[in-house]
Amino acid sequence: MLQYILRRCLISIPTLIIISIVSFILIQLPPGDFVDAYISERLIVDGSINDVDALRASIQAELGISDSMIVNYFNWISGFPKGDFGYSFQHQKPVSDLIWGKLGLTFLITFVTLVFTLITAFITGIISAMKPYTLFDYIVSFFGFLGLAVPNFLLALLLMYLSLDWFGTPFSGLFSPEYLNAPWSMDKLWDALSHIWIPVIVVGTAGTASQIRIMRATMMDELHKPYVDTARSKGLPTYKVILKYPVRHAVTPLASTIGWQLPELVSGSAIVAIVLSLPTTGPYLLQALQGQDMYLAGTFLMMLAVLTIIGTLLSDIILALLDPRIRLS
Amino acid sequence: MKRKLIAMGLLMGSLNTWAYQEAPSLTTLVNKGELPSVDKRLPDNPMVITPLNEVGKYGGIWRRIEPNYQFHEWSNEPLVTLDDKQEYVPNLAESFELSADKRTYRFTLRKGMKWSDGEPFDTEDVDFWYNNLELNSDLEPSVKSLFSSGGEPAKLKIIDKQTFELTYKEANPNFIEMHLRSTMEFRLPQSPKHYLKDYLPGFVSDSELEKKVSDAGMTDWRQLFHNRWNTRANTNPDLPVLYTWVYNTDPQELQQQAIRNPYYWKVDTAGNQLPYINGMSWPLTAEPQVRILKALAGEVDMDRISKLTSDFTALKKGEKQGKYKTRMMELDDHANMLVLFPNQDYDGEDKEVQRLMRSKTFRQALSIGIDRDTLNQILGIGLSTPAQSVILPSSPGGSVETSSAYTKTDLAKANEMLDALGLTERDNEKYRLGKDGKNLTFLVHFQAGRKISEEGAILLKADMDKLGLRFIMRSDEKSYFEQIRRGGDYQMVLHNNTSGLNPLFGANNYFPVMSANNFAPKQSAYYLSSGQSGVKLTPEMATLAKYYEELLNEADKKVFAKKVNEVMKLHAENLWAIGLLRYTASPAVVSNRMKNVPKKLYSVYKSPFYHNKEQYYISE
Amino acid sequence: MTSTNTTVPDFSEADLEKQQKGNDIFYASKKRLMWLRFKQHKVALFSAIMIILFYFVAIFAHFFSVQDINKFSAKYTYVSPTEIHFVDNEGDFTWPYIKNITRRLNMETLEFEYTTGEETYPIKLFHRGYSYMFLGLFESNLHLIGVDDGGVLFLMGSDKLGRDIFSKVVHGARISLSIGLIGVFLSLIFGTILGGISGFYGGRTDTLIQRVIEILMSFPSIPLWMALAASLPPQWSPLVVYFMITLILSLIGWTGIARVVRGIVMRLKEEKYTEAALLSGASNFYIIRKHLLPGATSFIIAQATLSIPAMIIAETSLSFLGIGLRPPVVSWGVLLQEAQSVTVIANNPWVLYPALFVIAVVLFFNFLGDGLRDAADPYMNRA
Amino acid sequence: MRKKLLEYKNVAAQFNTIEGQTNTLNDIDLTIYEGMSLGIVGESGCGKSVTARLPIRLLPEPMFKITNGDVIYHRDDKPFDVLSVKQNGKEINRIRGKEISMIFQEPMSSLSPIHTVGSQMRELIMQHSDMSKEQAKEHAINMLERARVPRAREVYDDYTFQLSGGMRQRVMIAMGVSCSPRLLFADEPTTALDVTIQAQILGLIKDIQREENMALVLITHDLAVVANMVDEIAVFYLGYIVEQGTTDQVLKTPKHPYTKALIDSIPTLHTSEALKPIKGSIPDPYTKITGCPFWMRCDKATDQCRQEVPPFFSHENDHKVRCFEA
Amino acid sequence: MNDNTTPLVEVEGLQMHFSMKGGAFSRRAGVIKAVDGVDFKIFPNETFGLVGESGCGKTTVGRAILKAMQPTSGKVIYNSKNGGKIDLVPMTNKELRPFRQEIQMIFQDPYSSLSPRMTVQQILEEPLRLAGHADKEYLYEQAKEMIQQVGLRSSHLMRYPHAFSGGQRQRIGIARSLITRPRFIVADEAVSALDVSVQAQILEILAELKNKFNLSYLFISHDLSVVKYLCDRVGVMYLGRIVEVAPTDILFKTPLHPYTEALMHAIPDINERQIRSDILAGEIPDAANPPSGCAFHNRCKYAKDKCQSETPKLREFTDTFNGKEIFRQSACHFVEEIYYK
Repeated sequence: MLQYILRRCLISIPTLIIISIVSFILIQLPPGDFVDAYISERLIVDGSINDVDALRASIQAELGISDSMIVNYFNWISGFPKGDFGYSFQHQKPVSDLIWGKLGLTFLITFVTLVFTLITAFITGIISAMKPYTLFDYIVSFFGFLGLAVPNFLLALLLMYLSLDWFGTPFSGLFSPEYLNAPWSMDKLWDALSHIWIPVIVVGTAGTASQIRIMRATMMDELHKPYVDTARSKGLPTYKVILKYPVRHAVTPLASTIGWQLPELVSGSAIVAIVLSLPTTGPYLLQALQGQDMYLAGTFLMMLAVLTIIGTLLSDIILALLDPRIRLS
Repeated sequence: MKRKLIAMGLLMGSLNTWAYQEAPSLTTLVNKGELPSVDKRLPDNPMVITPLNEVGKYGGIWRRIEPNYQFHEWSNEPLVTLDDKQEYVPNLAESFELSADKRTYRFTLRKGMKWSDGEPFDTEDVDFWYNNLELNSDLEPSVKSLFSSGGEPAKLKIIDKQTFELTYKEANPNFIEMHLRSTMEFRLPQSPKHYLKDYLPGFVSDSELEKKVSDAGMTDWRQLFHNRWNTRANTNPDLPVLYTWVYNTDPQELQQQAIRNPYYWKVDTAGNQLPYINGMSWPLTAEPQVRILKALAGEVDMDRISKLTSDFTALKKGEKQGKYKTRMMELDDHANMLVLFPNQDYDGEDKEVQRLMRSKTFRQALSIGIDRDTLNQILGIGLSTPAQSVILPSSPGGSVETSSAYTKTDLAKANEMLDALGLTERDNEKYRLGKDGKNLTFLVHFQAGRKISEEGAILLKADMDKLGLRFIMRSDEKSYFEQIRRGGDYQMVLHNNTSGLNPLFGANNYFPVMSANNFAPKQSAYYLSSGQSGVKLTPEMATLAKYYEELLNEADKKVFAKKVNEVMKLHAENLWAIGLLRYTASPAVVSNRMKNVPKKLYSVYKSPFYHNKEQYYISE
Repeated sequence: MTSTNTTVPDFSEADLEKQQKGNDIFYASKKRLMWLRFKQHKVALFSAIMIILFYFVAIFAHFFSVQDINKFSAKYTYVSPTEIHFVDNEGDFTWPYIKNITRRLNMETLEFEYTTGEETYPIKLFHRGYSYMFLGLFESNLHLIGVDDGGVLFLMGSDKLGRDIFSKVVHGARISLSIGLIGVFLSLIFGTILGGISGFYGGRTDTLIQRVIEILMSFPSIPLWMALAASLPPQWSPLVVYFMITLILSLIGWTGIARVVRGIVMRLKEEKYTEAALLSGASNFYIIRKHLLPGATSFIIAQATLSIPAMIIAETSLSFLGIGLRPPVVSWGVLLQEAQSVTVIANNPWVLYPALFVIAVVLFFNFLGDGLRDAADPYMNRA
Repeated sequence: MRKKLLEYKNVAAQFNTIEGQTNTLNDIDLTIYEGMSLGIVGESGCGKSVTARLPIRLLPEPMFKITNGDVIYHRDDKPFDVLSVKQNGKEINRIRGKEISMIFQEPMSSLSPIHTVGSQMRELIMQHSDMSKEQAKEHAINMLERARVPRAREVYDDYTFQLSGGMRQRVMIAMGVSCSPRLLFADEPTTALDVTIQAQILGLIKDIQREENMALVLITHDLAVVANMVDEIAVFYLGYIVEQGTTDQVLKTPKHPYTKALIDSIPTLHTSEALKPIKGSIPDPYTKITGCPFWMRCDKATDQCRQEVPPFFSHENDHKVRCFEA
Repeated sequence: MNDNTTPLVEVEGLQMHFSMKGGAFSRRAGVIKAVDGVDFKIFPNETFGLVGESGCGKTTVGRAILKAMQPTSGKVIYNSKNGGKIDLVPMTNKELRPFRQEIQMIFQDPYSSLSPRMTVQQILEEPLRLAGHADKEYLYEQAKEMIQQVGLRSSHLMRYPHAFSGGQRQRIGIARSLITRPRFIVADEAVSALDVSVQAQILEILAELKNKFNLSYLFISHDLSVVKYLCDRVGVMYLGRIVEVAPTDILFKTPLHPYTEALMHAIPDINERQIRSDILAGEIPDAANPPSGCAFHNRCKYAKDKCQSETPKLREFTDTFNGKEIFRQSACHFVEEIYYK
């Protein structure tokens, strides 16, 4: 098992390198760079600057970047083993000082959403499959599809407006004012969890629908598997039969969705975070991309990809734990 | 009765026998011995502010919503400021004098003034700021226009601890107003020598500095220095300043805040050390929609909420629930929110486009072909004014005639003028063909995401369709839009005019002398680089440039106004820039608990700030 | 009773066939079977009809729109949906008509308020309104409905520039629906080719392609889109940007299709009839053309149908973030971007109508795809 | 007098699916006595598996519908109508596994691959007894050993996919008899196995039946298998029992044309007669057939055969045949 | 050109090894010798049966001869119609194409072997089209004739496979394999998936067509009784090797290998009432890890020490049967001791 995990990690390394290259090229694609944008702004404020080249050279020297994308890339990537992800031009800080908090919150939202969608899908999927083509089943699938159909950002916007209408305060942010700048503690975590439901609902809707469908479909399949008949023929009560066999089997495909669900959730939380002003990676990434803050944007992209790779890894490990065939064969 | 006494006391203030009062929170600190007494903190001659309505009460936090990066802008303390009547009022400097040749400014600082950490502020700081920072080519490769004239930087002369002189090569009567309006450029109030010298080569050893840089996870000493100096954003809560409130949060915190400067150097007429309000807080980021929602929920005490006039209605409707009043905040300096700039320097393939754009008749025809009333109704909900791209009529040299020239829609006349230019033939889509018989297309760039431009572009295109002119409206990402403007090869841009009060502030709007000029970018480059690059000035542009030089050195206000008027007349007749609409005000909210707030609110940007924000107070 | 001759007659068959008569399922082709099965899925059938209707309206957008979307009117900014009257002043039912409206600015709230006048305008079918080029072929001014000059018909209200939102929705459908189609078409091409190669050849090729898919899938799509969209050369015209956005969407979208195709190809390759053809001397190309592709088509179509709504949502999301399409291009995403303001939701909620269309289309596509997927393999229960 | 254990009384049942209705069982009249061994023989779709699943209600109701008849289980001499109770209710569960147990065709899919052998055996034992977990384990291992599973203690903790097909079927058998049922249904227990393993498994089933003195119903399509295994044989065709009698009666003196044809069409190792295939094929299950189910393939069919279903005549020594001719 | 004494197909030293990759969690790797040196000959108009339990490699042999798999080593010499003797093993797919119509296959699964998307006519015409025939009339005539040959009617040509029962589908499969008039057919478990009554029908058809079209079959089956009915000669395989080859009649009368003997005893018979479960103990060993020496020694009741250490060779024996002299082969060390006592 340990060997398997190690090997999976090793396989991820070339993937990560390619991801880092792709991320870097992507953020470098737009014409111009941060220096250009900065100079433009300086020129608007003070139109009398005539030696633009000198200004550019000076800023480049300060930021430690060169015209060559390759040089910049190697400067950036060589710092990774040391935990140095380069320098954020916009924030005038090392990238490593900036990202962890946001990634942590992104992870929190993603994780809670994942748990939420899995639990919802698990329960409703079982009931739907046990009572297919009933009112409950239809309602579940209708709301599931609806969740799939309503764009996340719209839902976020509406919920934000409605929360003002209903509770007199708009939903935004993840914390109550008293915890905003407080250091992390159990109370703050609890506070965050009590605020997290809107983003979780918004991000979770789309994923839940497809997961319910997966759970329901596999449950329906599994319900007709011969081993369920075997279990029934033993005289076990229905709930024992269902929980021990079809449910246990249907959990595996559900767990395997974690792998591809994660990137979706991270995406979803990005766009929702932008609408809801959540202090997660989404808005910062957008800002960094638009401001061509290349090391920051690149590191964010990279870290999100790493997050999803870790997710896939975890999902594989969970699968192996759930299914002895993977574990032992 | 009591107020009278206070007023009498004020007269004796200069005698230094006054006993000042301070905020209760500071008294606690004083009693604990952590802070010197208020008398020792204030300068010998603190600036006395007359509260707008009444003497206020200490306490409270001013909840704001403006984005973080503007902290420096709305906190800045100029040397001298202007009051409502545009008269000079001392500020950092107790007094100033301009020499007869208009070249030398002599400022006298207040004696005994201190930075927010208690260290004294005097000409040593000024010297450091000017010679070691502003003129440091490592930090600023070219000298800011604020500090240069005739191509040379002004010279700083320190007279004594409180007095210094700034001498320009040529007459430069506008420094005061310029430094008022270029708040981002005037950084003396955040340049304490005793703090910043630790991060500057020459003051510390290279090895020591190198260690500091690498400890901070950076690679270049300038990264660290700019970080310490809060150059591009609030990155350093430790930087001593001369501001009313001192930024004191970690820059990554979600809720940002600033607390009172215990050494703030202003008092009210009752001898209370200002400010009344304990501090400010604002979110690190706030999406436009969140700003409105927060305002509606009464979670903003006072701030501009939106740039869109149309958001007024929603805010107005929520006044009762949110316990605030909706006000219009004026952007007094902004002349025109929409200006169409035909590029006089366009030298691309389409010579017909070039010919037409250089034709005064064509530009006039365009101008009277635009339905500004409709624009006003839609973009400014009828509150704006159709106007050419000239300074406000109320400003020195401004006039209604210049402002309203060629703004009345006359389609028949416009068509007549276009026909006269030879644009008589039309294609099968009813668009005019060029005189050469070829398709005629004008490409107009505008900045993506700028709502006014996006909506204006649609409306403008419809107007041009009516004239039979094929306009292609191209929305460009901000940075690329700037690049296009700098390149100078575009046909037209749709943008704004940022100078409504004085043509010298934002001279690019009127004179081909600076970068970011939209109607003659290449000639501007030529002027700016003294002929090194760009295109030689045409006679009419040369005339404008000459006016610019004269105005720079003109100290006589009347002559100044007369010359400005002549320039504006040239613009109104030639329409190098075709103005569409004046700026309208932005909706802002003022909480019912905010007191001493003036009736008329100005935007922070390039204007004399919130009026005496230190005398606002909060009363539940 | 021993049958020694080579033909063993199924002589019970004549009798059996009598009973099977009319049961044309025995002669039904695969496609027909799919159709028979699909027909049973009523919701999917309804969705299919609605989707066809949507595309039909989108193609003839000008005919179905009430007003020229390039025509704006200062007199009619943010007009709420026009009230259509069916009862005249005497209280009798009559041909639907509308009343004229006039505007007034409330100086207190700076809000435009509209009051209904007394003039009436009947709603006309096949009305002669603004003129347009019919599919770029000839000029026409025929519209499905309209009212005479003087009256204004805003079925879904008007926007800030006084344009008819209904007409904008109709025009926006062109872009939004075609982005889905073109994007999925491109995804199909990439996905089918790469998935097909991956499944057919297996081995290292398969590993390589799977690796690429894995990498693409481990990027969260929205950040990736943000990066890609931000990297579009800004000098490109809106039309090119539109195609590039589509291309970007499909660059990420193909992975799902590739996986499906790969799975099917691998399965079909193992089918004995494929092997039979191979053992009869069929070339790889023949196998792919005759057995693999036809076998995979129905699954691919079902998968593609399920991918279209994702593309439509993606377009709206990107446009919403301001990194996709931009005004003056009219797409549903752009329309929603105009509706993203709280002020608008509070004061002019009808601007949100385009959202209903997005939701409806996505719902219909999902139901359709579901139905197609179920119908794709009528043999599933038999095997 | 033999004691009745399970009685099918004129049972008729259908499947209602989207494609149509199938008459799965028609007029099934069958009695199983204590300790007897019965072979149910028939080709695919003849209803033999449904018959086995019926007494413990292991059918997908309501898609599966009993239209006529009763199934009576005789417990403590009290007849119990299994059709009268809830499908997965307590009453049925008391019988399932404890009194009537089943061995299924595919040992691969009939055992859950992700649960250990022990886990699947223990739950059955603990369901029907008061044994503790430890006791149940010991009992299960004991049963495995009786099913001649080598290394039973290790196999107890194995997953089923780690076992060979024969071993899995041994586990199934051990599980099936672990509560000492009175009746064991073995539904094609050896179809998926190799001949040599088949012989072992059949031998095992027979041995265990004898040792436990339980009734055995062996369901198979292979006449040769039942020939060696059971006392009585019932031949199914299209949901009907067409012939029933002792093994000798059915195999040596078959009376129904179908039985005869079936015997003739089986290639055997020890005789060298030519094959005589039955003509035609089994009709589609959705086909409605009037008259004798076999008339279409029968050489001797008369008009009567085409119109009437022959009754289930009882001949000498309880040899029952459903044919007008017999 | 061909007479009945020149072999049509000669398999010499055929080997098929699979390298085994370790699974996700195990690093176990090795070589499975699925077929480990198999030799036999098939003569014109002969049915050669290949029997054995699952995993013995019989299907792999069939697929290797058809070149559906590339053998690891060995020769498959085919005496072609026009080209004389050729070795199929080194030939590429393209080179094989001309011979494809001479060698055909009948599959086990009547469901998966017919494309659900083609009508019966299209299915039957496909091999002809691939062989280069394009004339529609001709194709139709051929399809019509062949469908009648297998006992179906020409009206069936218009139907899709899903309209047929398993037996009918198998007939279509047979028709497809015969339409190019092959000389050699590999039938892999061609009747195992069918019901007993249908199985007999198909066996009949196979037997009849063999004579009619002068075919040779390689008939692969696990069912000795079916093999006995159809085949002229039988080869018995165990763990990748042939352990015994003999003409059918004599094989079933007097087997010369303990495994054949055990197999025969294990098959239940209507006429026999004794289950012989004691005949063969234990299970088939893992092919990846076969026993040393004679692979059968651990289940063989006659096994001696030599069997553990030495791998027996396939040896020729001469026997008399019905007065004729017959050649047969067995791979047992102790044939003489056990069977010729």
